[in-house]
Amino acid sequence: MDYAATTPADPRVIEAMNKCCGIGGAFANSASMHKLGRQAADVVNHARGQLGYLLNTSSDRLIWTSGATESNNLAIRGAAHARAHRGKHLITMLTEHKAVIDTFKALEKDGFDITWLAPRKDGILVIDDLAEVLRADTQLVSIMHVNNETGVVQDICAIGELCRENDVLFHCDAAQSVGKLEIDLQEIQVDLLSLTAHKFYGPQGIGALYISDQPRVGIFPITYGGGQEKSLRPGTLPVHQIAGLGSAAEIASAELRDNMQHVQSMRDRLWTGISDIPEILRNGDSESGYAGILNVSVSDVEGESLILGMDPVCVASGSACNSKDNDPSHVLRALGCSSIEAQAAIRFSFGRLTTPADIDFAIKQYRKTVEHLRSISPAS
Amino acid sequence: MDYAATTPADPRVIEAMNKCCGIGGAFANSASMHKLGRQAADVVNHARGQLGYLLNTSSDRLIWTSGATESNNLAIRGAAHARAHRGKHLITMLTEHKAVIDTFKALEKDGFDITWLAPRKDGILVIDDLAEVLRADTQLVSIMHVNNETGVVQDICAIGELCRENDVLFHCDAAQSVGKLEIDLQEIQVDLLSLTAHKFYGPQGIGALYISDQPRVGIFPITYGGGQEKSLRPGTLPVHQIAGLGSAAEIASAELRDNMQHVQSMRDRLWTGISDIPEILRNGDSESGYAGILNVSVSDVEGESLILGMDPVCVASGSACNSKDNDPSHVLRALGCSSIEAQAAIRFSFGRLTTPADIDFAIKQYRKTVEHLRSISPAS
Amino acid sequence: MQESRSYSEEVLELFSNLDHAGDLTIDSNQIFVAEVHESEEGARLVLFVCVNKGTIAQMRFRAWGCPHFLAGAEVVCREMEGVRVDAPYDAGVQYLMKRLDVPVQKTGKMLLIEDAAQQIIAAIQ
Amino acid sequence: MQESRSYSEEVLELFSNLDHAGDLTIDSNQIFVAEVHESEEGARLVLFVCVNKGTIAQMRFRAWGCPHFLAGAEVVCREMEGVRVDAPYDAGVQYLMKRLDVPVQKTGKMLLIEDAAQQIIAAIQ
Ligand SMILES: Cc1ncc(COP(=O)(O)O)c(C=O)c1O
Ligand SMILES: Cc1ncc(COP(=O)(O)O)c(C=O)c1O
Repeated sequence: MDYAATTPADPRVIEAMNKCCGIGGAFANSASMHKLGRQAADVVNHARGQLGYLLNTSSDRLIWTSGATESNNLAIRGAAHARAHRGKHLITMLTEHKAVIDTFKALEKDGFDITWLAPRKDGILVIDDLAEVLRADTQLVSIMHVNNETGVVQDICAIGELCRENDVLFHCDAAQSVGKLEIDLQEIQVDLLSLTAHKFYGPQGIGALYISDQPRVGIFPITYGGGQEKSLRPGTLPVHQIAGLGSAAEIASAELRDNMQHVQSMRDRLWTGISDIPEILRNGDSESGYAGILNVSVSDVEGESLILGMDPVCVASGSACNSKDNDPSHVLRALGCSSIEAQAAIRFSFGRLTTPADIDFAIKQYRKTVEHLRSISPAS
Repeated sequence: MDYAATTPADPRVIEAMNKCCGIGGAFANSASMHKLGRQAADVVNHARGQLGYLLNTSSDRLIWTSGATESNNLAIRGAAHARAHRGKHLITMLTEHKAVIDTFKALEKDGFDITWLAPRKDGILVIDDLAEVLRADTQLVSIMHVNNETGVVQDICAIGELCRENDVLFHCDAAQSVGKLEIDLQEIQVDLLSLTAHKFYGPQGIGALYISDQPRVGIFPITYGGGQEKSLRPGTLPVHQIAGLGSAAEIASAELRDNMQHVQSMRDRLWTGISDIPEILRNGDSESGYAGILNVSVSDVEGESLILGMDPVCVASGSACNSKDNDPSHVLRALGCSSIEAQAAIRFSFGRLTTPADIDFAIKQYRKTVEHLRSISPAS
Repeated sequence: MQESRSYSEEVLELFSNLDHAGDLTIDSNQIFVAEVHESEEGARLVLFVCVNKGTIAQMRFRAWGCPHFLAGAEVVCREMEGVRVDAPYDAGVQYLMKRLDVPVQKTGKMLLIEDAAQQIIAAIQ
Repeated sequence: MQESRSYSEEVLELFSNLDHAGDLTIDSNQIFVAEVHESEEGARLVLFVCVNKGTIAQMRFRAWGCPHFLAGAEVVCREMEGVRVDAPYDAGVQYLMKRLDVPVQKTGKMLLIEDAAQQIIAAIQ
C-alpha cells in the first residue's frame, strides 16, 4: 500500500538490466570492445526511444539523471540561472515535493523572487490565481502533475498554455504521473518535465529530464565535467539502469490503461470499506485525482502509532519524509488541514500488484487500529 | 584493455544486486512492508560498512552519490562555497579529470581564484610547488590520487599533511585508485575523497563521497530536497546499486593485493613486447605509477586510425573524452607532450580478467597497426 | 513520505500489549490522577492510580502519542503497580530513553512521562 | 577517455583494404603529384597519379589522418583510376561526407581531399 514511495521493479525490467550486466560480465574481454561500446550505446538509444514513445516525444529531448530529485534541481536551477538576465521572478506552489520546494528556497537565498501559490482546499490550483501573479519579469513556473501525498492532478494543459502565451517557461515534476497517466508531450506545452524510474516499476537511482526544443529551451548545467548528455549532465552513463528505465517505459506504454482501471477499482473498494468511520476525512480532490492514491485523516488518533498499528500493511503518514519527528505534512497544511489532522493522515497507494484481498486486509487493519487508538485516547 | 574507462561488474556484485531487486520484485506485497523498509535500510548500512572497511573509516562518513563526477562536484563546490567567507583561493592541477577541471572553471566564473599547478614531466606534483602557492586565503586543494590517463600516482600522504598544517581542505579524486591501491583513511589526512563503483567491478551510476569529521568538514549541498544523506545528497537511495558497490568493496578488500600483482605482471609483459618499437615513448612516471595503466605514444601515426586498426583490442586514445574531434589530451599536454605526440597516445589498461594471451594479442595488433600506418604516411 | 522507522523488540511488544491502557477497574477512595500534555500535535498522557493500604494497587493510563510514548506509559504503569507508595521510584526520562531505544528528538515527549510519574509520586506520598 | 566512435560498414571495409595506399608501381613521364595538409595534428595527404594515353592509369596516395580521411582518399583513388583525363570528376566534399557518413566536425579535413583531387584534375587536363 505504498506504491507512491517506490514500486518494486518489474521482472521484465530486471531481465533487461541483467542483460546489460551480463554483457559487461560475461563478454567484456571475449569480443570486440569496440562492438561492446556500440552495443552499450545502442542500449542507451533504445531506452531513449522507449521513453520517447511513452511520452510521445523525440528521444533526443531526453537527458538521463539519477532521479526526479536531480531532474527537478537541474530543470529549476538550470532554467532560473540561464534566464536570470531577463528577470528573476519565479512561481511555484506550496504543495510541491521537497525537491522542488527546497530548490526554490535555495534560489530565494540567491536573490530570486519566488511567488508561492496556494491551492484550493481540494488541492487544485486555480488557473486565474496563476494568471494573476504572472509578471513581466516572470521566467519560470514549476507545478507538479500528480501530487505525491494526495494524488491531486493539476491541469498542466491549461498551465502550459498560459505560460507559453506569456513566454514563461513551464517545468513540471511528473515523478508521480509518468507511466501511470497518459502524457502526450505533443499536446502539453511543457518545457521541462522531470521523472524517475522507480515510481513506475523501474529501478531506483535513474531518472530523466525532458527538455523541449520547440521553442528551444536553454538551461545551465548544475554539475560539470565531460560532455555527456549534451554537457548538461556529465558522468559515465549507467547502462543497466537506463535499460531498466527504458523497459519500464515500454511496459507502461502497453499496460497504462489497464493499470489505471485496476487502481481505480482498488481505490473505490478501499474508500467504500472505510468511509463510514466516524470523523474520517478525504484529503485532496476526490473526483479527478489520480486513483492510485487515497489520503485520509481521522480525529483523535496519532499518526505514527496508527501506522505501526496497521503493520504489516505499509502506508505513508502525513508526517513529512524528512528526519524531523512528526513534522506535519506541508502539503496537507497547504490544503487547510490543521496540524493535528495532518499528522493523523494516512496515504494509501496502490499499483499493479495490489489485490482485492490486500485492500480488504488494509481496511481491517485500519479500522481496528483507529478504534483501538481512539479507545485509549484521553479525549475519548 | 580499457579497464580504466569502466570495468565489467563482478558476478558476485550482480548477485548482490539481484538479491535486492528480488526483494522488491518477489516479496513486495507478501511480507510486511515495514520489514522490507528495514531490510532495505540494512542493505544500505551493510554496504556502508563494506566500503568503510575497504577505506578503513567509519561508515557514517560516507555519502552515496551517482558517481565520481557528482562526488567531485559536491566536494569541490560544496567546500568552496561553505568556506567562501574565509577566502576564495583554491588550488588544483592541470592533469585532473574533466569533472574536477570543469568544476573549478565554473567556480572561477563565480569569482573564485584558482591556481592551476603543472606537474613535472613525469606527471608527478612536486610538493614544494604546492607549498609555494599556498596562501592565507587558500581554502581547498584538490589533487587526484591515480591519474586516469597515465596511471601517475600522487603522494597524497604528503599533500594531506601539508594541507592539514596550513588549515586547508584537501579533496582527492580517487576514482581510479579505490579498490585498486591500498587507501587507509586513518593514515592519509584527506578531508574529502571521491569514488565510483564501476571502476572497481561495481555497477555504473553509483559512487560515494567520504567526508572527514576529524577535523569536522562542513560542505554545502549542490542539490536540494528531502533529508537523505545528511541533507547533503537528497533523493531516494538506489538500494540495489548501493548493494552492488558494497559487494564490490568487500571483494576488493579481499583481493586487492593479488590484483595489484596481476596487473603489474600484465603491464610488464606488454611493455616488454612493445618497447623496442622505434620512437616509442612512455607517458607518465614509469617507476611508481599504478600498474593497471600503460600510456604510450609513437611518432608518425594518427591516433584514431591507430585505435581502429587495433580493433578488436579496445584501448583509449590520447584524445579527450569529449565530443570535440581529436582534441589532444589536456593531461598529456600538461606533461609536455606536443599535440601530435598526444593525439597518437594510447592508454592500455588492465584488470582482473586480463590474461597473458590478451596482452600478447594486443602487442601483435599494436605493432602491426603502427607499422602499417607508418608505411602509408607521407612522412615515411 | 515517511521513512521506515525502526522500533526495538521491546517497544513492539509493549505497543501490542498496552495492558494498562484504559480506566481503573478497582474502586477506592484513594484515587489519584496526573495529566500532562505537550503542544497540540505532540502528546497527551493521563495517569490514573488507585492506592490501597500504602501500595499502588492499580495503575492505568490514557494516552495520545507515538509508539515510544505509549510504550513508555505502559512501562511506567507496569513498574509502579504493586509498589509501596513510599518506595523510591525513579523511572526518569534517561532510563526510558535508553530502555526503549528512543530517538533523541523525542526527548521532550518522553519527559512528559517523567513529569506525570513525578506528579503521581508527589500526590501519593 | 575516448568514446566509442562508430564507422559505417563501407568505411570499415575501405580502412581494412587501403589498396591504393603507397607509391606508384608504373613508371611514366606523365606523373602528377598533389600535396595538401591541415594544421599539424589535422591530416596530410599526397596523391600520385600516372597518366597514360589520356587515361589515369594508376593512382596512389599517402596519408596521415583519421579513418574517414584514409577511406576518403581510397575512394577517390578507386574512382579516378581508369577514368579519362578530360572526363568530369566531381567527388566533392559533400559526396564523400554523405557516402562515408562522416561526422560534420570533420568537414575541414574532408575538404582537403577535394582540394587534392581538384589539384590533380587541374594538372592533368
Ligand atoms: C512528486 C515527486 N517528485 C520527486 C520525487 C523524487 O524522486 P527521486 O527520489 O527518485 O529522486 C518524488 C519521490 O520521491 C516525488 O513523489
Ligand atoms: C579520475 C576520474 N575521476 C572521475 C571520473 C568520473 O566517474 P563517473 O563517470 O563514474 O562519474 C572518472 C571516470 O570517468 C575518473 O577516471
